[in-house]
Amino acid sequence: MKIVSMLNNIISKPVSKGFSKGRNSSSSQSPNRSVAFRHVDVGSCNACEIEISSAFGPVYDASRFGMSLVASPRHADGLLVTGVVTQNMYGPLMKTYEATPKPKIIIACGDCAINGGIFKDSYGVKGILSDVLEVSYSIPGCPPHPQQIVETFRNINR
Amino acid sequence: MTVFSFTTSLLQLIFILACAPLLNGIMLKLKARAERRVGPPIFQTFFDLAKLFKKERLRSQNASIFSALAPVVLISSTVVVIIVSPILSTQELFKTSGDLFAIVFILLVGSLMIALLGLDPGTPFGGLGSSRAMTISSLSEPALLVSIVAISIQAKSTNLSTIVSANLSHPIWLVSPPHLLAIFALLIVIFAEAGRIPVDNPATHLELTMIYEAMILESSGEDLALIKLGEFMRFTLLLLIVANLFFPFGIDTQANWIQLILSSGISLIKLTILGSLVTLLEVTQAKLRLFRVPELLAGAFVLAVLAVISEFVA
Amino acid sequence: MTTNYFSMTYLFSGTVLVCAIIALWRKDIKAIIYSVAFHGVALGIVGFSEGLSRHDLALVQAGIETFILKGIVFPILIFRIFNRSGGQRDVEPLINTTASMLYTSLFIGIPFFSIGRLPYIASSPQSKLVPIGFATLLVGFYILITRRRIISQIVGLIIFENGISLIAFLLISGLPLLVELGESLDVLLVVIVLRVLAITIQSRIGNVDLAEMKELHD
Amino acid sequence: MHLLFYSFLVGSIGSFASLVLTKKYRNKFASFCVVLEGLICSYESLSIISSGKTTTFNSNQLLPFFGIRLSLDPLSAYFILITSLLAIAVGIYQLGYIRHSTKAKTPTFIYPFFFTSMVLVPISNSVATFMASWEIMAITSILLVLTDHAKNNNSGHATQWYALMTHLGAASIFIGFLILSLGTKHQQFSSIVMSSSSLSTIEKSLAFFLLFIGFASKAGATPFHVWLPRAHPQAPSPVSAMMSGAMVNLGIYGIIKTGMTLIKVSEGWWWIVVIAIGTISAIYGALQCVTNSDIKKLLAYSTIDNVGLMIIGIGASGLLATAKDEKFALFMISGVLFQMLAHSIFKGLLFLSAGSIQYSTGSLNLDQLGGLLKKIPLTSTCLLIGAFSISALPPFSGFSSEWVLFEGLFRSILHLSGVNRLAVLFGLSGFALASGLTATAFVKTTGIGLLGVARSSHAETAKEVPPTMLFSTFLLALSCLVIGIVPGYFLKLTMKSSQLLFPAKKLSPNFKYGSIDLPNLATNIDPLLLLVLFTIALLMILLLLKAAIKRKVRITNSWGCGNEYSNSKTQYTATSFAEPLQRVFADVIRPDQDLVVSHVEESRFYVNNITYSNLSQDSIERFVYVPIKRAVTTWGKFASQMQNGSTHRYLSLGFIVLLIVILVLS
Repeated sequence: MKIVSMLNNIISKPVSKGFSKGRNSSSSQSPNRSVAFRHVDVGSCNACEIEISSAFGPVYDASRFGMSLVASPRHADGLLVTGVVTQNMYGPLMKTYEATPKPKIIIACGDCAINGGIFKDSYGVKGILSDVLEVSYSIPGCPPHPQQIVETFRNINR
Repeated sequence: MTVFSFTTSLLQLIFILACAPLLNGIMLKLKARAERRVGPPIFQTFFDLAKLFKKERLRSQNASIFSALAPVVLISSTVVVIIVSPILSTQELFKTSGDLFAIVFILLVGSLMIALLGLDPGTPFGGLGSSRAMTISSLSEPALLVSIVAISIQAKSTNLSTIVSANLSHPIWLVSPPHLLAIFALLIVIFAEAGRIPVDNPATHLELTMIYEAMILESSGEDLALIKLGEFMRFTLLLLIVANLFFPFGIDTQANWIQLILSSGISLIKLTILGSLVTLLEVTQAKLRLFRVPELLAGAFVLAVLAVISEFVA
Repeated sequence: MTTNYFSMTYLFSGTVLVCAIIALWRKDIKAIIYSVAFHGVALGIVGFSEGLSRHDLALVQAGIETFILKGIVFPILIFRIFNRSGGQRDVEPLINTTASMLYTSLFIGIPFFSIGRLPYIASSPQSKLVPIGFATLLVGFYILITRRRIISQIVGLIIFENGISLIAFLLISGLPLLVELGESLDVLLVVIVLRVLAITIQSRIGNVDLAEMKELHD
Repeated sequence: MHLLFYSFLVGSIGSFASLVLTKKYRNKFASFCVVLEGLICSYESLSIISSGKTTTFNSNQLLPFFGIRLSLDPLSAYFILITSLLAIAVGIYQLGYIRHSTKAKTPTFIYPFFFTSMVLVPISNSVATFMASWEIMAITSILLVLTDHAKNNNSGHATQWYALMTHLGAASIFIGFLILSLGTKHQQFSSIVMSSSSLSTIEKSLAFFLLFIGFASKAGATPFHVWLPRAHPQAPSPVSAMMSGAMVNLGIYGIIKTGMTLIKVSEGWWWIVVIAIGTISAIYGALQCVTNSDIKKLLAYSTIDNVGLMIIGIGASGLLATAKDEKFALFMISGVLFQMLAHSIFKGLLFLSAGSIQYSTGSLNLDQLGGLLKKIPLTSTCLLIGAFSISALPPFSGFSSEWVLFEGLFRSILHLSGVNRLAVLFGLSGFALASGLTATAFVKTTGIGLLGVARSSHAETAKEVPPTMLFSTFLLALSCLVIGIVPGYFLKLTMKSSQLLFPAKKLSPNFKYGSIDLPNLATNIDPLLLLVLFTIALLMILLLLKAAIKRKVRITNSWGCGNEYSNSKTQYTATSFAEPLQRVFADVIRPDQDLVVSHVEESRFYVNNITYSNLSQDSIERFVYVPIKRAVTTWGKFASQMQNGSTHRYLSLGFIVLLIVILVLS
């Protein structure tokens, strides 16, 4: 029974939504077909995480553009950082940054990572991401929409 | 060593080099479609590998020469096996060394190197991975060797080329229960050795459930690319060997150039079919708990023993 | 032509044994029931092909009957018991599966080398497959010994009985129809009785575990 | 033959000289003498093997009543060759080792005699001579195990076990020989062979099993192995190397000699029992090898494992011989001898490397080592080569020898029938499991011991060992490689030596460039070719990478998942590495595990400390030998109660005995 429904899945149309908007026209370099991220949660409320996992789910399926999340920063091209940088996660974040091979892309995902959001200036907060690392891309939103996340991925250039 | 056999070996090497990432891409695509995703393009693995070759290489301060050596040894041991085993043609390069036992142990060189690589940087997860990988590899050994015996009995030889040619001339052997049982046992062992789903999940991101991935957490850049490429090549090679044992038709036996070209096409088809079957299995099955893997391998062992025993019945 | 029938018999006799082993191997009860169903189907095909090759109508009939009864009816009945009893989906063997498989590999070879020595077995090619039947019987017996739940016990009984039928198909060109029918009905009766019993016990004490039934003894 | 006597003379000179010479020259001279003795012995044995002749020596003078009967044939010459090759390496090694380990004269004095007795055992040609040299070997080895007893408390205990087991074994051998001699009215081996047909089947079976048990206990086969993992690790490393590499072989020699020449075993089930014991030893040895974390203990268990493989091979060969398939019986037994050669060399190498590690770090516990490949690269490389050989990785020696064993077993399965075939099939399964477990065990040994970070200050401050020790281990490592690359030449040697057992059949090997290619085998291996292919592939890839990529490697910290506290303590240890296998085989190993969690006083939710202990003992020892020992102790206590010194009690005992005697007589 399982196999039959699975075969049916293979034949039928995928549920993924198409992106009518193409690649950002400003990019003159060759398209980036493969990019892998290590996701670092430095103090997020987990809303961003839910959106990220749905960005890799059947509907938004970021993997069709060659994006992937990997288990080790050694395998990654950059860090996908969510949340505001807390005191406790500052060290691990820097270690992860150090462990990532160059060239590195740092993406601040969600309002907390960009400007601290509602946690700004709390007692356990060290600062925002741009205080400690050089941010290459930002995905605004609290939480950001999966479509935005996928779009940011697609606009990454080398 | 003739011009033909030399070309064959070279062609086999190129064929596997080209097909290994492609097979992985096809399997990923199929898996995505089974989940009703669009999935990555089938050439995605090529893009990933090409990118990794361009990246910076990092190495741990604790690492010894193994970290540099292991990926290269993995690939070269695989290359040796590809050269000496009959994949597209049963014409052997040097009339020697296509022995199944030898093939198993040459491949073991690569596995041991990766296991040592896991222990090299002195991190907890690397050790975890190599401990688990070695456990599974040592438990799968009995099933592996006994099924090799079962496969070799009818041809009265452990030489892979001889077995394939003998099977081609006696097609009725292919559907005899011992042969099927042995192939089934061999497939289970290959799943275990290649870290596919009932044993290990290659797509996992959680360190605690990792087996194979945990050993290579520390590798980056071209090291990682080489290891991944080597792993795809080994998987493709093993699948092709099984395909040739199970369904040898199409392989060249007469040193015929046209047949050789045809053979590569047929092999690609065989590979795609087997790869799809593996994917279907991976999508429908859940990963086993680590301590239920011995049950699986013990089952494979019983099937292999049964294959050897029933070989002498009829 | 005879060789084709023989290789078919050989293949499906092998399937009978392998399905028995899979029933011992798997822990998921659904998978076990499926494998028993395949087991019955393969047994039916063996009888069918043997009957065709020997032009024995009774054997063909027995094959078809086995196919329907053991391949379809029994599994459905067991499924119904399973659905009624609810509860666990996994069996809990008394001996862990890995060890069981190793023991199986030890005892499964014995019939192959001892049965061949028996003098009264004719030297027809089919009789060489008789050890497969004996091995199936042993596996069935082993399941009977090592399983706790009633469903697995029924499975063991069916496998045991199928081993006997397989030997009968191969050796003496099948039992006379009446005997075969009677035997099958026997098992059917056992299944029904057990089913009723299982449901009754289930409703009384809420579990179908043989080990826990010891308490009923008092 | 006479050359051997000269070599004994050289050895004795060395040993007595060590008593009189000053400390400065003692070791050098003694080691020189041992090396010379080894060289002479190996020359003589090689010439005997190549000529294929048998020489004998008889003298009625040396031993009272029975005289000395010696006979040097190719088979015994092969054993002498292995022993002396190893003795040469160990002799060189001792130059550096003894200086550090002990100042005593005893080991230097005894060691040549130990070597001489090991040469004497295979050339003995009568029961009396054999038992005499066997006992000399036992006693000298016991004394050598005791060398370090002043520093080490365990060594006395180990020696007790060893002495007990070795003498029980000798007693069993002696009774077996007695049955043979009484049945045939001869005590010379060659005469026993002639008239062995006069023995009844019961006599034969009894003699065979008594002799088998005795020799198997010397070889370390389970369940007669308990002394081996105690005695071998306790001895100084050179002695362990000799014991594991050479002395164990003589047990195998005894089994071959008894089963294939003295009593021509014609009943299949004897060999099935042999295969069963071999299989159990192989699996059990390998399992214990995986779970132990003391390097020398682990090596001792792997000796049991390898002995098991050889015994499986002997059993299969015996079955083939009883099935009148002598061609493959010859192939199988030469496979066993080949495995023995490979095992002696790599086990010698591993024990000597372990000795070097102990020398430079002071510890043999894997959980205290780590990172040695960077600290002592040369010794570590030798250990690595030994580990690769024992894991049967091509192109090292273990691969070639295990290939021959596997082919032999495969042929046995093809050519045997009935229960015999089933027995060999299980032998082969045991062989496979053991080889897999061995690979795991040696990944553990090298991965935990040599890679990673040092786990203690011992390993932190390791220094490379003196050049003589290094030279000796390098010699052995090189031999591993050579035997692995050109196995054909060595297989030819073993075939020539074992030709004696099956004189009727001759294999016509075609060993071009050292590859193994037999016409009846329908397959072949050529490790040299594989190595060449591998090297070409490796160099091509390296060149390609070098040409294509021109970036430097950046050295950073290890990636510990961002953990800030990662240090040498967070690494995997040998115990944790073996934990999954230990859990899978818990029914066999039966480890003692204990987890104690203590809480802080204020709240039970805060853990104060967690103590986890994991002790894996030899379960056969625990469940077989300890009850026996307890029973014996109880008896001993009972006896000592009887002996309370009271004269009256003794007199009354005498009275009772007298009464019983009279009763019986009447």
